[in-house]
Amino acid sequence: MITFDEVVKVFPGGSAAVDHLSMELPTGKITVFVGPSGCGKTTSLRMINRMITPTSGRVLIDGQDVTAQDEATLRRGIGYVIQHAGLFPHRTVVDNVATVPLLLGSSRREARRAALEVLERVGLPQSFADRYPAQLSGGQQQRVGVARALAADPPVMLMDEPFSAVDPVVRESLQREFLRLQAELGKTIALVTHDIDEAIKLGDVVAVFREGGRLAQFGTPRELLERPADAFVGEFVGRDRGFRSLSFDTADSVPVRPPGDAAEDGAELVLDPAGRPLGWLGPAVGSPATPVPTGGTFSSTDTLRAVTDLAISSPVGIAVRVGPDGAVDGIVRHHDLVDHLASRRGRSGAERTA
Amino acid sequence: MDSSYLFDPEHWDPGAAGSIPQLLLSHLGYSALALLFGTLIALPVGLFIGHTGRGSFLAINAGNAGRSLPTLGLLMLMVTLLGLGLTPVLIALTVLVIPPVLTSTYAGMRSLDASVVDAARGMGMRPSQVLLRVEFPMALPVLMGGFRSAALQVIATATVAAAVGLGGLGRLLIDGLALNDYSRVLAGAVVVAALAIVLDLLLGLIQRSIVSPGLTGRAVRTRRAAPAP
Amino acid sequence: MSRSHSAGATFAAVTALALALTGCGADSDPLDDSGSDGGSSSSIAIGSANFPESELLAEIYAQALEAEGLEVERSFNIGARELYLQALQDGSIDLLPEYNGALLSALTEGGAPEGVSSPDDVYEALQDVLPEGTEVLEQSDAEDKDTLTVTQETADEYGLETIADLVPVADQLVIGAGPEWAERYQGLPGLKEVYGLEFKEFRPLDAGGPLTIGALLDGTIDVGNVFSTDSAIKVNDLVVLEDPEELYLAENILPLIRSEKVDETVTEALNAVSAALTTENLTEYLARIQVDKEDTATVAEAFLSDTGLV
Amino acid sequence: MIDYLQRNQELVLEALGEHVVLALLPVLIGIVVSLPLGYLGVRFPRLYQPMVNVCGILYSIPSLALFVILPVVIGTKVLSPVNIVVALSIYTVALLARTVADGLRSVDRTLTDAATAMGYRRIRRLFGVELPLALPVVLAGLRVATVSNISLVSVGALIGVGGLGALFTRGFQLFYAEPIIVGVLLSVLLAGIADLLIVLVQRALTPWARLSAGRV
Repeated sequence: MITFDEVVKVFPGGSAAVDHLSMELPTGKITVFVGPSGCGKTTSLRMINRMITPTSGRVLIDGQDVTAQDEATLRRGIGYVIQHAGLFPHRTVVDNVATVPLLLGSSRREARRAALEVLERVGLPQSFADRYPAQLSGGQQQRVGVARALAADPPVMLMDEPFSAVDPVVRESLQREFLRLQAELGKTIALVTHDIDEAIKLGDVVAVFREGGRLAQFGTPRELLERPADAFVGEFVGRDRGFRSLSFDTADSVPVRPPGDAAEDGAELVLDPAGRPLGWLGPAVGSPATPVPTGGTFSSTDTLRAVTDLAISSPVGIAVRVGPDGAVDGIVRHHDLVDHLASRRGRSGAERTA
Repeated sequence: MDSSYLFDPEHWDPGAAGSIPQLLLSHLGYSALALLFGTLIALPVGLFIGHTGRGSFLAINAGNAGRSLPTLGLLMLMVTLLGLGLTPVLIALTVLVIPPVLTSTYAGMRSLDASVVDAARGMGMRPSQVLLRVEFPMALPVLMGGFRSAALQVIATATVAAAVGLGGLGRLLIDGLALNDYSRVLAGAVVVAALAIVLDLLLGLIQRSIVSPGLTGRAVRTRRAAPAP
Repeated sequence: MSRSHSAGATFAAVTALALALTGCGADSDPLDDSGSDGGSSSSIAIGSANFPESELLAEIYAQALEAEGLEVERSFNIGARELYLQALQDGSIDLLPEYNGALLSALTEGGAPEGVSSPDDVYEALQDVLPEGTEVLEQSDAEDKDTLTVTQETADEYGLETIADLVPVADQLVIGAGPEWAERYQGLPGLKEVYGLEFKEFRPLDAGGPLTIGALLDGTIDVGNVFSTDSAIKVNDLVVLEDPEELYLAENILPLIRSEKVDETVTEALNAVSAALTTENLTEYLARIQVDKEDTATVAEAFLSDTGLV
Repeated sequence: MIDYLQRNQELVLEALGEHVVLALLPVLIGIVVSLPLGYLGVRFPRLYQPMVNVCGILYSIPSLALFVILPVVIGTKVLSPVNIVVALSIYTVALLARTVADGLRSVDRTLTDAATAMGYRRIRRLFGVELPLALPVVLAGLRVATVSNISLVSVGALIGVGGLGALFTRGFQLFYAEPIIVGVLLSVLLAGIADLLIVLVQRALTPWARLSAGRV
């Protein structure tokens, strides 16, 4: 657990960068610091490994003040990942990753073995080990950056905008990879981003910062989306937060009807011999000669957001559910979905008052 | 250290033969001529190579090759081959000027943003217009850097003229040496170093006035310094 | 093996190579001047002034001493007398060829004492003024005087035969010599005191070297300080002005040496050289260097073998 | 010229050997002195500008003057080669100290920051990260210093210690071009070889630098 206790940081000649910050980052979880630029989130992150010293207040890791330790020793026990990865251009990939084990006194051979293992873990082939960073793509460099932070197996990791320098497609895959790794490793992670979507996607807990280095809200992504603490957080989280909060429920509670009920809407679902959907026919789609594609299907493990999206984008306003074998096992009409969402809202309102 | 020679007013009488002002003047004369000839040779060549990209190997290596020529040897060789007088000194010093000016002209031209040159051509400028109105002004900061270092080098090196019987501030060094008069040698060293510093400051001012503020960042700074409306 | 490790190895190898390079040529290691440090070593450091004759004489001394099995170091081309005398006194060099009259003038305030002019007078007078810790060995018959020299045309134009003839025309003439002439007694101050000569201009050039000869020939200067043994006099048909007032004393060549280096072997070897040297043979061998561009060491070797010294 | 070389082989080789030592020893001394100086200029940014100015002044002192004045300042003997070595070391430092500082300053802040965050202490970071990354800049400066030193040594011939410069004064006194040509050519050749060696060292020490040149 990482504890911020009334932490204040005032830079020389400037206003407060961090203003009486108190929070606890849970062990084994990802805590995301998010907020507009200049709100003190990076400053707060860098106070954890003493890259910045607080003006007042304390930062504790597992109850121990970070200032109690020698700073270099402290930092060797904390993984650090930054934007653009910050790889050493003069060292090969494997030597980059072996950096901290070597600092910790491992032999060269051990450090390199550890490095090769962790490279494999982040999904980089052995053949990359002897390349120089300049020979890698941005996404690959970022993976090496993560590998370098993990090499000495630190319990705590700090990540400063780790995925913001790569293009959206690569970012998506890096984020997925990162969550998979975290599920395996269970590190205590503090991650800074300015991207609220990334915060909601990656964070177990999110700390929203506001200008002047004050904490606006500290809670789970769901709490943030459904119950923003104030107008600032609501604005920051965005207007479609209601829709995005649907990601937190799965589709298994949605009322499903048999496929034949589509006739009520003037549509007929055409199936192939294996029972997989081919498309829609009937007056609802203008009675074409060939079936109009459904535009996608969902299964009961998908999110409520996915179902809603399907229903809205379907040519007939109906989402199609399939079983594990891909055969259609039911449909969701959008009227039914709206009713379901309304009743869900009532439930979460009750939870709030409870 | 004895600085009596330097501060003896007798040695500063501009009318007296061999006085410091006279030596200073001839020193400046040799240096200025060498800089003029060197630049007249190196600048067009550098612009041509930079503009066309042909012969870049020459321009890149001219710097170190030029530095490796021992000026004293070159000078003595020229005197041996051509006889006494100003010509051998000017040749040796001009050879000293060419490499830094050539290399920096080339480097200045190469450092240009290709898209700007492209835009200039796209707007319909002729090659000569591109060279004189776009490339040259933009290359000026780097070029001036090379010219300044050439000037410093020439000022310090023009002292060898005295080794072959000519004047200039080297006279103080050579005569001081022959007479075992350290005070005189010191005076020579101080005046040469001071001359180099003053000249560099002067060239710095000239550079400020001829290089567009848009290239130096001064414009940006002034704007930022102005209070917000 | 890792890349950075092998890079480190390369660096180490290069450093080692550089050190090896700087260590090579150990016998001429320029940083090892211990040989001349207060006579702690048996090696004798021989210096010379910066003109060919001085270098030739120094080389002859060097080879003569080497023939006796002594170790010598050569530190030639030092510069003018003012500079090399300091080098002798601070122990940088132990021995060099000198000219008795010029040395006497240099060591005596206001020029050589009155009435001293013959070689023996000069030698005698020299004993009283030599810097502490130095001495001169026997002097040779060979003489190389400072002279005032003009071209044949100048001599004809102004009717010049002696230095005294310069007096009425000096204010139209430019004189050239080594820079040290500006202050040395045997330079301009002596010319003014003894002959009342004041030239139009003094051009600092070199001590009877190529600058002076060149300037004399191309008319940059009218009167030049040339050494009497210089082959250029003969080659260019120059006129040496006589010195009736004997401003330029006897200039017999002799070895000036730090006393601590003097022993029987050294004395015998150098005295033998002095005995063999004459103005004629010196001029002849010097011409082999100046005119035929022979190497100094070769000419010195030839001198020693021709005179039967080695 | 070949003829001259054959007749004077020993003399020329000796001059060459002396030239190498007189030129390269100052380079080694210069490296050793400028590294800490350059580092100080970066570690204490207030020192940087004064350091650059002092270096500029030192560099504008004519070499001959420095050769002659040094004995008075440091108490060496007039003819001591130490004077040449010290003078050239001063020039080397004047050039390299600034280069080292500029090289270290050119290192991307995020990299030094990343190193600190991984737990590097200052000195280890300097040798492990900053210096290697500054190497291309530093070696470029070293090339300039080495080549200039090799050409400057010959000025020492005016006071009797000048390696190949002795061939210049000798040829000059006799009005004889051959030794001067030999001296100039050997000096240029020596500079060329030294320059090439440094380039080779640079290629061996900084394999990554060539890669990043192609990086956008």
